[in-house]
Amino acid sequence: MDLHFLLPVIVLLPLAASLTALATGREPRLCRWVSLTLAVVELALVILLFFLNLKPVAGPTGTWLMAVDYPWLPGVGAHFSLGLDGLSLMLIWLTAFVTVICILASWNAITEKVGSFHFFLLFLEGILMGLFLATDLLLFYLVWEFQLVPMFFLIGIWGHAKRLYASIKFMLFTFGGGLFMLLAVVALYILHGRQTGEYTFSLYQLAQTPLSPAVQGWLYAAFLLAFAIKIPLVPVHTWLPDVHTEAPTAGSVVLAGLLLKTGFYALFRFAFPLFPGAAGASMLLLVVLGLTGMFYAGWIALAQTDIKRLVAYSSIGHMGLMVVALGVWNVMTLSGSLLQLVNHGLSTSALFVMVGMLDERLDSRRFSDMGGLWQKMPVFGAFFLFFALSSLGLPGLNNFVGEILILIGAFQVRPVVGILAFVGVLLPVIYLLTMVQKSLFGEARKERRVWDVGPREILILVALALPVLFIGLHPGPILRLFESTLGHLMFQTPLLAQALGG
Amino acid sequence: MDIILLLMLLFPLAGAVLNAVSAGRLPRRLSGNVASMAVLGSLIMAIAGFILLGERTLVVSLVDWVSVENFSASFAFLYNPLAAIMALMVTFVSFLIHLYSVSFMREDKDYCRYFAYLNLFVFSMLVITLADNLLFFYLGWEGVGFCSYALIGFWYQDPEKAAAGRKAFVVTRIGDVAFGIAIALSFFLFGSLSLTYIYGHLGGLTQVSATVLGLLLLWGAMGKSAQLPLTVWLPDAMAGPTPVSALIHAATMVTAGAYLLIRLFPVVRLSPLALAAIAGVGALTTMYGSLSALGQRDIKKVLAYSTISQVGYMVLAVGAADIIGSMFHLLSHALFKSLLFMCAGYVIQALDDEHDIFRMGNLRRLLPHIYWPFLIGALCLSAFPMIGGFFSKDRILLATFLGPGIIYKVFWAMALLAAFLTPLYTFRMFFAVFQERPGGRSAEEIKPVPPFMAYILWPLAILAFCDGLLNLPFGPGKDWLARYFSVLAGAVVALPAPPGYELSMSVGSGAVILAVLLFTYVLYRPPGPKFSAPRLEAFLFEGLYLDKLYYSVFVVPYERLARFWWQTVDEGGIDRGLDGTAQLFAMLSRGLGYWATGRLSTYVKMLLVGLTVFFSALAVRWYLW
Amino acid sequence: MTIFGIIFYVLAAIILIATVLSITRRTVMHAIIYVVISFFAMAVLFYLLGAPFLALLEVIIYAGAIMVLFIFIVMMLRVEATPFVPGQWLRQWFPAVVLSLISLFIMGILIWQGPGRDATLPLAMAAPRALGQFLLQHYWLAVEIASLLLFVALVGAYYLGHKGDSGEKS
Amino acid sequence: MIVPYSHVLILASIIFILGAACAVARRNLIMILVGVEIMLNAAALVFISASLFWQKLPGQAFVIFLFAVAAAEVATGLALIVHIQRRTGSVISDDYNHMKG
Repeated sequence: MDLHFLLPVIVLLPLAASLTALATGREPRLCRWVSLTLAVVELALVILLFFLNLKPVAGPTGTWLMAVDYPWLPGVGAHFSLGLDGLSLMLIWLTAFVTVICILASWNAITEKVGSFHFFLLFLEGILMGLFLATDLLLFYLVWEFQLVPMFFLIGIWGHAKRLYASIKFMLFTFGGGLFMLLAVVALYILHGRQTGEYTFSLYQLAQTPLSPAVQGWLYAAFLLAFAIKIPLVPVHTWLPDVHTEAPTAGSVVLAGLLLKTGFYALFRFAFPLFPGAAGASMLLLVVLGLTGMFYAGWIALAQTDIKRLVAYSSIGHMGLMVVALGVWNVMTLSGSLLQLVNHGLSTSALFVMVGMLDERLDSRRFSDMGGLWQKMPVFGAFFLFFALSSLGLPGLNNFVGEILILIGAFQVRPVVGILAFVGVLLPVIYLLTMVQKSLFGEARKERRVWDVGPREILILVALALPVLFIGLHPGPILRLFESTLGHLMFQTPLLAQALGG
Repeated sequence: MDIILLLMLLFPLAGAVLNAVSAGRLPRRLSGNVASMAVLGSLIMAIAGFILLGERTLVVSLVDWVSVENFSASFAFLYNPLAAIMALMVTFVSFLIHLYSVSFMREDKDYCRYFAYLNLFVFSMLVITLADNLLFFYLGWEGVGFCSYALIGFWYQDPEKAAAGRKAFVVTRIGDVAFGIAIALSFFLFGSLSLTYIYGHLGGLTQVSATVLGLLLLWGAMGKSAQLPLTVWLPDAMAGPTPVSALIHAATMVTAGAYLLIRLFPVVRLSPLALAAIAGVGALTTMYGSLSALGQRDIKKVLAYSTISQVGYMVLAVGAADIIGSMFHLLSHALFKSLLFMCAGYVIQALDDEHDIFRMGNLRRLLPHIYWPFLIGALCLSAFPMIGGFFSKDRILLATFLGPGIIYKVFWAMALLAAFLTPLYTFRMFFAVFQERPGGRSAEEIKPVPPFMAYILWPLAILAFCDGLLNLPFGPGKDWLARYFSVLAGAVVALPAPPGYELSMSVGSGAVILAVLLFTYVLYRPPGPKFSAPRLEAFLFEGLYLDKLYYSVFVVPYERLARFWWQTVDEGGIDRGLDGTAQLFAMLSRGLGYWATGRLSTYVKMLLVGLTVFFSALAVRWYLW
Repeated sequence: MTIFGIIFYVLAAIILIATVLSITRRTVMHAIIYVVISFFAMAVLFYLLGAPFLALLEVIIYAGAIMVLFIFIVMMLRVEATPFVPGQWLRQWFPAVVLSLISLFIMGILIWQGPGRDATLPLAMAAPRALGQFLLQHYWLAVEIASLLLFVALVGAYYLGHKGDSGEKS
Repeated sequence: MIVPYSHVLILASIIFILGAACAVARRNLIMILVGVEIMLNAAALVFISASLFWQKLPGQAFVIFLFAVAAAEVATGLALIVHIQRRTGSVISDDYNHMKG
């Protein structure tokens, strides 16, 4: 049976769902239920892909588990082409999953403009699905910039006090980076067209363009800038804490769980295969930036007084480790970092969801307003501790598997980097335990009435906890999924293998 | 056999999960019983395994855990005599402590959480005990670390107790960094993390690699075993419930460091330098612990520092290449120290949470149930001749004395001094607590404590008392433990001492210990201490100011720098800089905005200018190009 | 030079003179009258260049409808003559003249160097019928769009005028 | 035979430039609109002469559209002028600068 139509369906279903949400916006209850149902259907579709037992097949757009390719703008040679491999599969699963979580988490928190809220959320889901599946550079650029629009509104409309500043900062930073990428995309398109006479945006074909080192360097730098802002790498990270602090819960969850992943994903999926020489030359830079981010953000996180800012800085630190893994470049670190993409998406989403729950109860995210919460909300406390432990890399939980693969892998190739990274993963222990202590432990405050998590919230938390445990204890199936991706990337792009393999 | 090992692990895990998911709704009696029965199940499995195993070595691989390319870590067990004995000890002590806990926590509301953590701890400890794969080992290693964190901070309402838990986790984690690096290095050197594989492929190991690996393992062991310089967390860890201190911070987790070194002894022994470093750390810690214990007033802290000191002996023994002695001492220490802690817990509850030994007294009369178990424990700890820790400590001292080079003699002297200090601080505490003296407690001040809590100590007390039977240096059961362990690589059944050495040393140290006991009695006999040296006492009380030193050298600068990075560098520097770039563009746009006068005439003029430029461009393109 | 050539140059002179006069008048009404004259001459020129139908339209629409509309507005608004202020006059005209001369110069170059510089125009006439047929055969859609445009303009003009009325009253 | 093609073009460009100069130099909105009309006429002249030169009808067809556009433009433009005059009482372009951002 030919199931390739599933890919466009997966991209288009959320877009259709978003319109439905908009249409039912006048009836908030209906709108929530409809959105939730459609998001769950989308999740089910994605999960279905796991059970199809797909095998890599070579096609005109490269080797994918599943691919479609429709002409889109014939005039410029752009195609609507999607390709699925292990990495995309995990990431679209994460996207669908996190969207469901977001809808559930905003069930009571969002009371105004419910229709538009779900519209933007589901629209963003569709855009991200496209982003993680696109194999055409123009399509990719389009969704890359388009993801900002719903995010901008999610922050700008449903955010906290300084939301306007935050949303504009977010827009300026990420859009600014994106423009450089557009320049590079166009330049690459023209260069390829001049050399081969065939004007195309296909990733597969563009990756075979021979480029002089200088040109490659410039184009790669433009890509790297765009992606580094999104990841975010120190020193272009400062938008993230501000944006997280002002964003609504769902916004933070999507931002940390999915949007940050797009930067890393794009670096891995596009920048490296397109400019292997320059990427190979940038390895040291990536390692240094990643390590700096780990230590710098991990250190700063300790001093935070706002719990959401702390989690935001922890994201920067975690992404730093993944970039280190990319810079070290061997199969172990890469598998680890790809797994970390998913892990970080789960753990940090969970932490942001829980911070959102606290915000609903306390109307504050400052540590000075917390303390002793375990006494009044023990179930919440247990889950909070659980996800904090997952985030700090306790063995048996998801983050550990990714981290240890990166660390051991890094040590095999560059022992110094490995040792530094080992020291670096100590920092999350310090600040996350401090976070747990400042919020949950201590004497309970009398003046506030807080209540423990309800059934809906427990559902969210259990749904997040199960994959955390699963990946922690049995990561095998997922790591096997990545094998095809890594094989594809490292050995099917001869230029990349040449530049990096030796 | 697989199923036995699997069940041994799964019982406590199931107990933990059951207690955890009940979210506190399990009835009190059921919760405690489930937890205890789970550990009892493990104990039965451990006994069954011990009997079935004999002197064989079994490797059982269950299922792959993490596997990428040629890296692979699986849930695999290495069940050999060492693991069998350790598992026996862990499950036995844990079982008794679980039973004790049911009574001890009889009034606490959070019993479910308590038993969930406790069962999880037993699971993790058994993972450490049995694991064949270093990564699996690490899972247990971090698991016990987490349980220790959670249980130290169990009474989280008190911020200081919660902070003590955090401190314990962070400090031990500093050690774990080195252990992690050691795991990475092992994979680099051997291409596998399986202990059995490593044992079999030691041939190509260079001296330098072995030394580095040994030192990393030592550093890792330091964290868990509270060896110098990472001792500081253990005294604070006494914030936890007393059964926890008995189980985690006396019998099992703190000895995991020594167990790690014993487990990896085949690697460590290849490097004399690493061995000497291990021995040095052990000897110094032994001294440090005994000295600090002398100055304590808190009954649990006396025991904590004593634990530091005793674990120092185990590490010293590994350094002296005598893993049998180390293991022997580990076992006896587990018995008598958990006994002492549980006695202390009884006393503390009876006196309504009083910790200060100098505000106790008269308890021999008031708490007769606990007097004898406590005395047995104290005698064992003091290495009273022929009972308890006497034989194991003697063996360690002898092994150290026989070590190569003058440096081991120095270590020996330090360990000997510590051995003589042990009865001093033990009985200083004992007399203060139990002897009749003015200002002591009276019968009205005693709260009722279930006598069960004292009865349950007797099995431990008897075993601790007779512990020497395991490895008597003479008689019918001579060197039983040593012979049982003889299959282990690097195990020396009988120390190569010249004849007479052993005997004379035992007699000598036994005599000195008796003398010290007498001296202690004279010194601390009622009505109280015969001398006081406040400054010395303060120095010892603060644990040689090590904790304060770390606080001001590491903790304070770390926190200050965190604020500095954040406020000055990140927000003041980088963010301001990036905002400045944005402002530059804003200025540029204002400059252009000067021309946007809003006047129609300006715009029309601009149109004409544009037209002119357009035509010019056209002309240039056509005729000049 | 044929008679047609002479007629062309005469018409050109009339157009230029009328236009120059019109754009320099300070009284708007005068300016519009001159423009009308220029448009009449232009209509004749169109006829000369073989577009009788367009010449007719020029007279009807431009000189007739549009310029009359201008006159209406000028009368309605009672626009006064622009006062002469030397400084302002200079500031307005100086850039205009300079830019115009530059543009003209460049356009001159373009025309001079362009193809068909010396080719003379043939004498021919496009029958209005042919033009109509051609228009509706090839450009019927554009014609419809143009009509739509006119309609929109009508609505827009009505709306603006109406809105202004009510805005003033309220 | 009438005149060289270039002469017509020169004439058209002069008219065009005169219109442009009018639009630029005058400050009266009505006169600016008149300038635009003159420019449109110049364009129409170019179309017609080109149509004659190439002997092709589309040039003339375009002039018709040009007229339509001019008519529409004048209608809305004048309506706007009326509107503005009512609101501000002036038809001098520099008297208001609401378009400043």
